[in-house]
Amino acid sequence: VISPDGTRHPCPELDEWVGDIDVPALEKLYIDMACIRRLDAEGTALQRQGELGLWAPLLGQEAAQIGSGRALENDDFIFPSYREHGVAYCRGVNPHDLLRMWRGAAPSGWNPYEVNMANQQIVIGAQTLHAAGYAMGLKFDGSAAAAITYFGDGATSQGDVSEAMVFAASYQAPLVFFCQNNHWAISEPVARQTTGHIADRAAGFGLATWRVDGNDVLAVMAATRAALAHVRTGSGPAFIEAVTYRMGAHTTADDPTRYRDALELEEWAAKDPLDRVAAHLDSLGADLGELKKRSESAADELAAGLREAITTMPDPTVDDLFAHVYSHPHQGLEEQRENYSNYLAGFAVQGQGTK
Amino acid sequence: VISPDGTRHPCPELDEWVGDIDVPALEKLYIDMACIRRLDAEGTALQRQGELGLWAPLLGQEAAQIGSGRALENDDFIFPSYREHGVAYCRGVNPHDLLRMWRGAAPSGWNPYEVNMANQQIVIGAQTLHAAGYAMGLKFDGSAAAAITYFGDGATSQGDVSEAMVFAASYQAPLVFFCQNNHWAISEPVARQTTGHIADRAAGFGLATWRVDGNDVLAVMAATRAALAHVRTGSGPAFIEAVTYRMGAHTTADDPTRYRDALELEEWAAKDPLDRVAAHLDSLGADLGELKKRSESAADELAAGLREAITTMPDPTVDDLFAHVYSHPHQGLEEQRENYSNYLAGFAVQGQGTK
Amino acid sequence: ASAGRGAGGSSEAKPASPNPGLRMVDAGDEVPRGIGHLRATPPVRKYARDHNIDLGSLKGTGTNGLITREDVVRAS
Amino acid sequence: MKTLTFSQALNTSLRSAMEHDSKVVLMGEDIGKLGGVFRITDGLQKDFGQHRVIDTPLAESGIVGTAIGLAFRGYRPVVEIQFDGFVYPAFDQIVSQLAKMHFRSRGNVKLPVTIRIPFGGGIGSPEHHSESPEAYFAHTAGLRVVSPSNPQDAYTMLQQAIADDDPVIFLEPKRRYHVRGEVDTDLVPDPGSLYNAQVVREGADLTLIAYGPLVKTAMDAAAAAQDEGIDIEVIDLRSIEPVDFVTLSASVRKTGRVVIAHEASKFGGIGAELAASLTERCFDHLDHAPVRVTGFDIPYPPSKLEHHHLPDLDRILDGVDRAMRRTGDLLGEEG
Amino acid sequence: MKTLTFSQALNTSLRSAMEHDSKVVLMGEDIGKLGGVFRITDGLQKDFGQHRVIDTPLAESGIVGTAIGLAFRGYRPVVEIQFDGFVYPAFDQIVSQLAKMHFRSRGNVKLPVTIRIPFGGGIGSPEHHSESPEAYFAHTAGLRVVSPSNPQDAYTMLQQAIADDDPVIFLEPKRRYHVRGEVDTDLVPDPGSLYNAQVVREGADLTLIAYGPLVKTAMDAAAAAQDEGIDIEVIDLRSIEPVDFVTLSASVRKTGRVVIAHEASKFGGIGAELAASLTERCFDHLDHAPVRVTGFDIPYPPSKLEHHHLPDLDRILDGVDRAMRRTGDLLGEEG
Ligand SMILES: Cc1ncc(C[n+]2csc(CCOP(=O)(O)OP(=O)(O)O)c2C)c(N)n1
Ligand SMILES: Cc1ncc(C[n+]2csc(CCOP(=O)(O)OP(=O)(O)O)c2C)c(N)n1
Ligand SMILES: [Mg+2]
Ligand SMILES: [Mg+2]
Ligand SMILES: [Mg+2]
Repeated sequence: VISPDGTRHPCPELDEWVGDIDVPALEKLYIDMACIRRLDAEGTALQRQGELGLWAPLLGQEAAQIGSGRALENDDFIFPSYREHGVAYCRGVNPHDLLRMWRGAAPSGWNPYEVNMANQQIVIGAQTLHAAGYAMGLKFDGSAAAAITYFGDGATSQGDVSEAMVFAASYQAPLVFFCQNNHWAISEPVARQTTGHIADRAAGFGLATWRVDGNDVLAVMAATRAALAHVRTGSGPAFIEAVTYRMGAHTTADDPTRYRDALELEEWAAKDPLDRVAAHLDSLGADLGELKKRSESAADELAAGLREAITTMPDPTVDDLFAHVYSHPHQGLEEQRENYSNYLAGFAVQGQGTK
Repeated sequence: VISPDGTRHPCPELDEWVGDIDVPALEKLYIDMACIRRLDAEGTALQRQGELGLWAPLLGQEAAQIGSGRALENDDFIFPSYREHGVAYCRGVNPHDLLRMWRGAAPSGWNPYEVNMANQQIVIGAQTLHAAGYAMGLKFDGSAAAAITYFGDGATSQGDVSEAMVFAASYQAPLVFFCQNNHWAISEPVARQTTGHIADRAAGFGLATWRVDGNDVLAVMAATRAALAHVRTGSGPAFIEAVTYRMGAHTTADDPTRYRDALELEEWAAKDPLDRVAAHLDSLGADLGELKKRSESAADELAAGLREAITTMPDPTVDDLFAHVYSHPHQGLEEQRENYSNYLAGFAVQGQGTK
Repeated sequence: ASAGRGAGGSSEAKPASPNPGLRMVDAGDEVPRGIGHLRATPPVRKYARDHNIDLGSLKGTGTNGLITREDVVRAS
Repeated sequence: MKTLTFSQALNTSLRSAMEHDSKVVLMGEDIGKLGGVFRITDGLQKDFGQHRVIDTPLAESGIVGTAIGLAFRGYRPVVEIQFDGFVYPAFDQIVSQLAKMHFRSRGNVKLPVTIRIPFGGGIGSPEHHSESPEAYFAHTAGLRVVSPSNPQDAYTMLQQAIADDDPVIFLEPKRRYHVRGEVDTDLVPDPGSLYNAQVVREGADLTLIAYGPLVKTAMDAAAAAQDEGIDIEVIDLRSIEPVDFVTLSASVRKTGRVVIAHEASKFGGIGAELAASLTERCFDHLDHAPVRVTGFDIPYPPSKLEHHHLPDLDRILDGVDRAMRRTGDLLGEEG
Repeated sequence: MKTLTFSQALNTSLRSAMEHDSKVVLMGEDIGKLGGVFRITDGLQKDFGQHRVIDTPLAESGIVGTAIGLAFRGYRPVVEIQFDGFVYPAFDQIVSQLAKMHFRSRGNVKLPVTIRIPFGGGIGSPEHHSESPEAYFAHTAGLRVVSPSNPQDAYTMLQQAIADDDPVIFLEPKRRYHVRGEVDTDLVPDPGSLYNAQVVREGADLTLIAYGPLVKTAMDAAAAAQDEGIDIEVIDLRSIEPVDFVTLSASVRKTGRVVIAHEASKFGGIGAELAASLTERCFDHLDHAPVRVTGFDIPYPPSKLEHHHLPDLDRILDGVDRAMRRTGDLLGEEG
């Protein structure tokens, strides 16, 4: 829809879904993308400073995450992987909750039911089945809501993802599979996982499929809206392959120079999701200078919130160790908790402080 | 290629692969099918008589098993599920080895390396990955052989089967996936597993696919030969969906009247794989009476062999309990073996025989 | 009457019960009674066994009535 | 009070749970028209419809994974795994997802999923149809694991498991499906009692612990031992995780001797945990090391050999003799 | 003799195995160009090519399943599972296929597959990156399970595991990857020695058993206890299945006291088997019940809490004190 150089091309299939996106709306999408780019930069910086244990950068995938995240209704339910900070941001997840898990302060961030988004999923592909089951529930309930699940190109090899397509198709469940094909699964190129297009695989399972430029926020939004509309009619699940690129490392623990070409990176830098929107807005006569100012101040505010969250985030306590393993008391675990607190108390008594 | 009524229809894609099948060759295929139908009937009978613990009937799937089994070269390696008695028969597996597992006398039948066919696999879909790995090995070895794996329509839902397609495609391994779509997975119709054709799913994984009348022995043979030729060129794996029908129960423990329509059965009875070959041979002027005599005597011989095998099959001994858990001694297990034999000896000593 | 020793397996589903076995212990053997309620460590119990001392006849002097080796030695 | 078979008790229990809570849904392979290969769900799809009794595609990871998703949505899924040996494809979803979600979400997400597994041997089946996987699940924090041994418990414990907000692995001793017993379907048990062990026979000389398929065998062994003057207390463990050590320890302190029986392999089986924990808790009272009578450390053998593998009355009595010091200890006890 | 880190020792060991046997192939995610996320396979793809060092699709069941197929074809695959928590999708292939194939095929099919798993915690990682799954595998008949604790064993035991005709689960204590030690790469060990435990410190008062990541901690604890006058014998288990009970029992009969340490959860962990078996074997010699010092029965906690969960020197010494009866026993010992 929008080329890397900012020109807009007619695309009948997608255009109708973003007819409402006028200049102010597009500017909002730009600001969103700028914000999550900043969020991402902060995440990496905080990790470098030792404030976070790990961070999974989304740099380059802003259009895929904002385009889809902003296409969702509030009561649609999201089952993400670990890289969807941008989608969480769309959900209004607060800075505390965004960072908690990455800091190692808790096993997860937000309360899924407050934002209609499940916690991060690290086990590749596992969440797609949860999404399929949730969507089956939506169908049984006669709900108008949909479910969407995010995963990567690498994930498509996992049996669970295939099984999720089987289940969703079998029950014609209102679920959108959203694959961010960012070309890499850590060090493995997407060609290791598939010889053809990922979207074609989904078609073989009977899903309605879209393959879109994942760096084009409008194309992604259009495809997501189309797919959501499709699944809401009860005509079965849909699949979106958003072709994008992971510009950063896999995580802050990764060194991509070991396995990928600088040239490839350059090539994709030229397809930047923000630049093209700016160029397009420019061509429409929008005030770019003002837009950048607005987006910077929004990003600054977000960044300040993140920093503040980190400095005020309490460390977890021993109580957190034993809490929530079960939803009601468990005899063996109660014993262990008591034994361990007696043990710790032994140190305190001897004036050595707590462990 | 051959319709249910025995007329032969031109099918350019398949015909070229069975140009060599003249009347005597077709007669041989008929005899093969008659033999495994008898083998199957004997299996069911032996189970009813308490000689076997269980039997999985292949009735109705004779063409799928003979057509594919007879298309293989000796050094092609087979990874079957549990219903491929007909394929094992093609491999020359002897009666003892065919029945041993079903009798509960041993965990498996034959020596896989003597017949180039792995043992029966009960865990649905698991063998397809072994086949993919074996085929990767063939490729690494530069071997001219291929691998083939058999599984059912139900199995296509298992993650392992999808992963096997991913691996086979990723390494362009010489593997043929042979799916006998017999319309049922115990009580579940194939529609529970997929909304479209099974073969289409495989195409989505980048496999060359064939969807053939699985009750037409020539069509199956042609497709299998074509698929084998395809994979031998190194151009990646292939998938055959042989559309057939399970005329009998899932196993002798199953009661299909609980879940399926007599009408459906009748419909498929009219598409019998043997009848159509007989009708076709008839139309070619073959001596049907003589053929039926020959096939009956071959089947009688096979049946006699099976009965003889059952009556002469020794029961396993306590030694078999502990043998082959590991390939070399294991301290803990040796202890258990010795303790147990001492325990058993305690009974014997007092003159009442062994346990 | 209960199923005797070796009267067959416990699995009803089993097609054929194993051949009946026999007692490996003479039914006439005297059965040691449960003495778990007494507290003593295994080596002390062994010592008492080896010296034919009935732990039940002793009063433990250890913590919570634990019968110590000294208690047994005193009794022997 | 009705007389029901074990499987009828389960069927009645499912029906009652479904009547009382419209969020209870059943999922599994062949559980609909067929009523499951063991007929435990017989007639339920007819009465509750396809959205309450859900025939699933043939993929166990998919079944458990979608059950988790349904629970996310507020459902209370009861999953049937067709046979014990087919639960392993779902292992990741059970161990990394089902077991950990409550902890992961800091208590926000409850997954009241019950996984019913017909388990254990003794029915003459081929490979993968006679597994005893309880130790895998019991070692996994976040799961609760129970196994009824009689029709009444089958009925009651299944109700309790379904009502429990935590995931419960519900192990059904398939070779006991046909046994009949009195079942009081009006019994309203204390919810916590699901995790209680039960002294099913009092005795003074030795504590014999079993669960699921072997409780009956244990009772038979106790009766046989009585003829020889050995007074055995039999405990039906009922809950494998958590274990009711209050009941167990009280018995072992009284008797000073313990024999533990299960079908699963010995090495790393539940018997190891029971033996180790009871030794920790009752050390000074023990007159002999806890004795384990179990399946061997082998893959489940072909059916013509399974009677050797499964602890039976004789092997349990042999263990009793060792615990009573009436016969020598096993080889290896000097090694 | 070279000084190598634990990970270099593994790398060198793989290289040497590949040089000696052209059928040895490596498989796993990111093991090629990247050399694996822990760089254990660093440089090997460059030197041996893509058919010997195989980057696989992202699917663990697929990896193990195809490794089985390659072994069927005569290969000797060494699989890397990227992190402990990602082995569960392969559980079915490991437990129902890899472990049972030799038995199933009546000895006809050997599957000399080695599954390398960086395991355990202490590296500040998020969920699923610090699991200790050894009990699952050790309970599974047909598998052998080992874990080296130092660079020399890393080198030697990996060679032996690869040479073994049985499937071996090879657990690498990832938090020890960076430690350095002397490695004799010319050492030609007796193949059977892979399954021997090793007394790494002699002592008279108490036997302390550890493996993999905790052997170092155990040694530190022994040194600290020495200062308090307690003379501890430390045993590096090395092989978790089979267990070298000859070595263990001899020590326990000598000392009469045993403490077992592991990171995995307590309930149903390897400590239970060791405690139960040693009680069976050494009952009359025990002055105290075997004491287990382990991770709690919780999912692996977030990294800011992992120091609580992981047995450290203090917690091991606390266990020692209990075994020596210098402090009271734990709660639950009356319950
Ligand atoms: C089951 C499982 N196996 C392995 C891993 C380790 N791992 C983490 S991310 C990753 C690559 C994922 O690639 P992709 O699906 O393309 O997502 P991306 O990271 O590119 O967003 C791997 C192998 C994991 N988390 N889970
Ligand atoms: C992993 C696994 N789950 C369940 C089963 C139980 N089971 C045995 S056969 C079968 C149906 C298989 O159907 P299909 O793949 O179509 O093969 P068919 O029996 O029709 O030849 C099922 C569910 C199994 N053997 N393995
Ligand atoms: Mg799977
Ligand atoms: Mg990716
Ligand atoms: Mg079928």
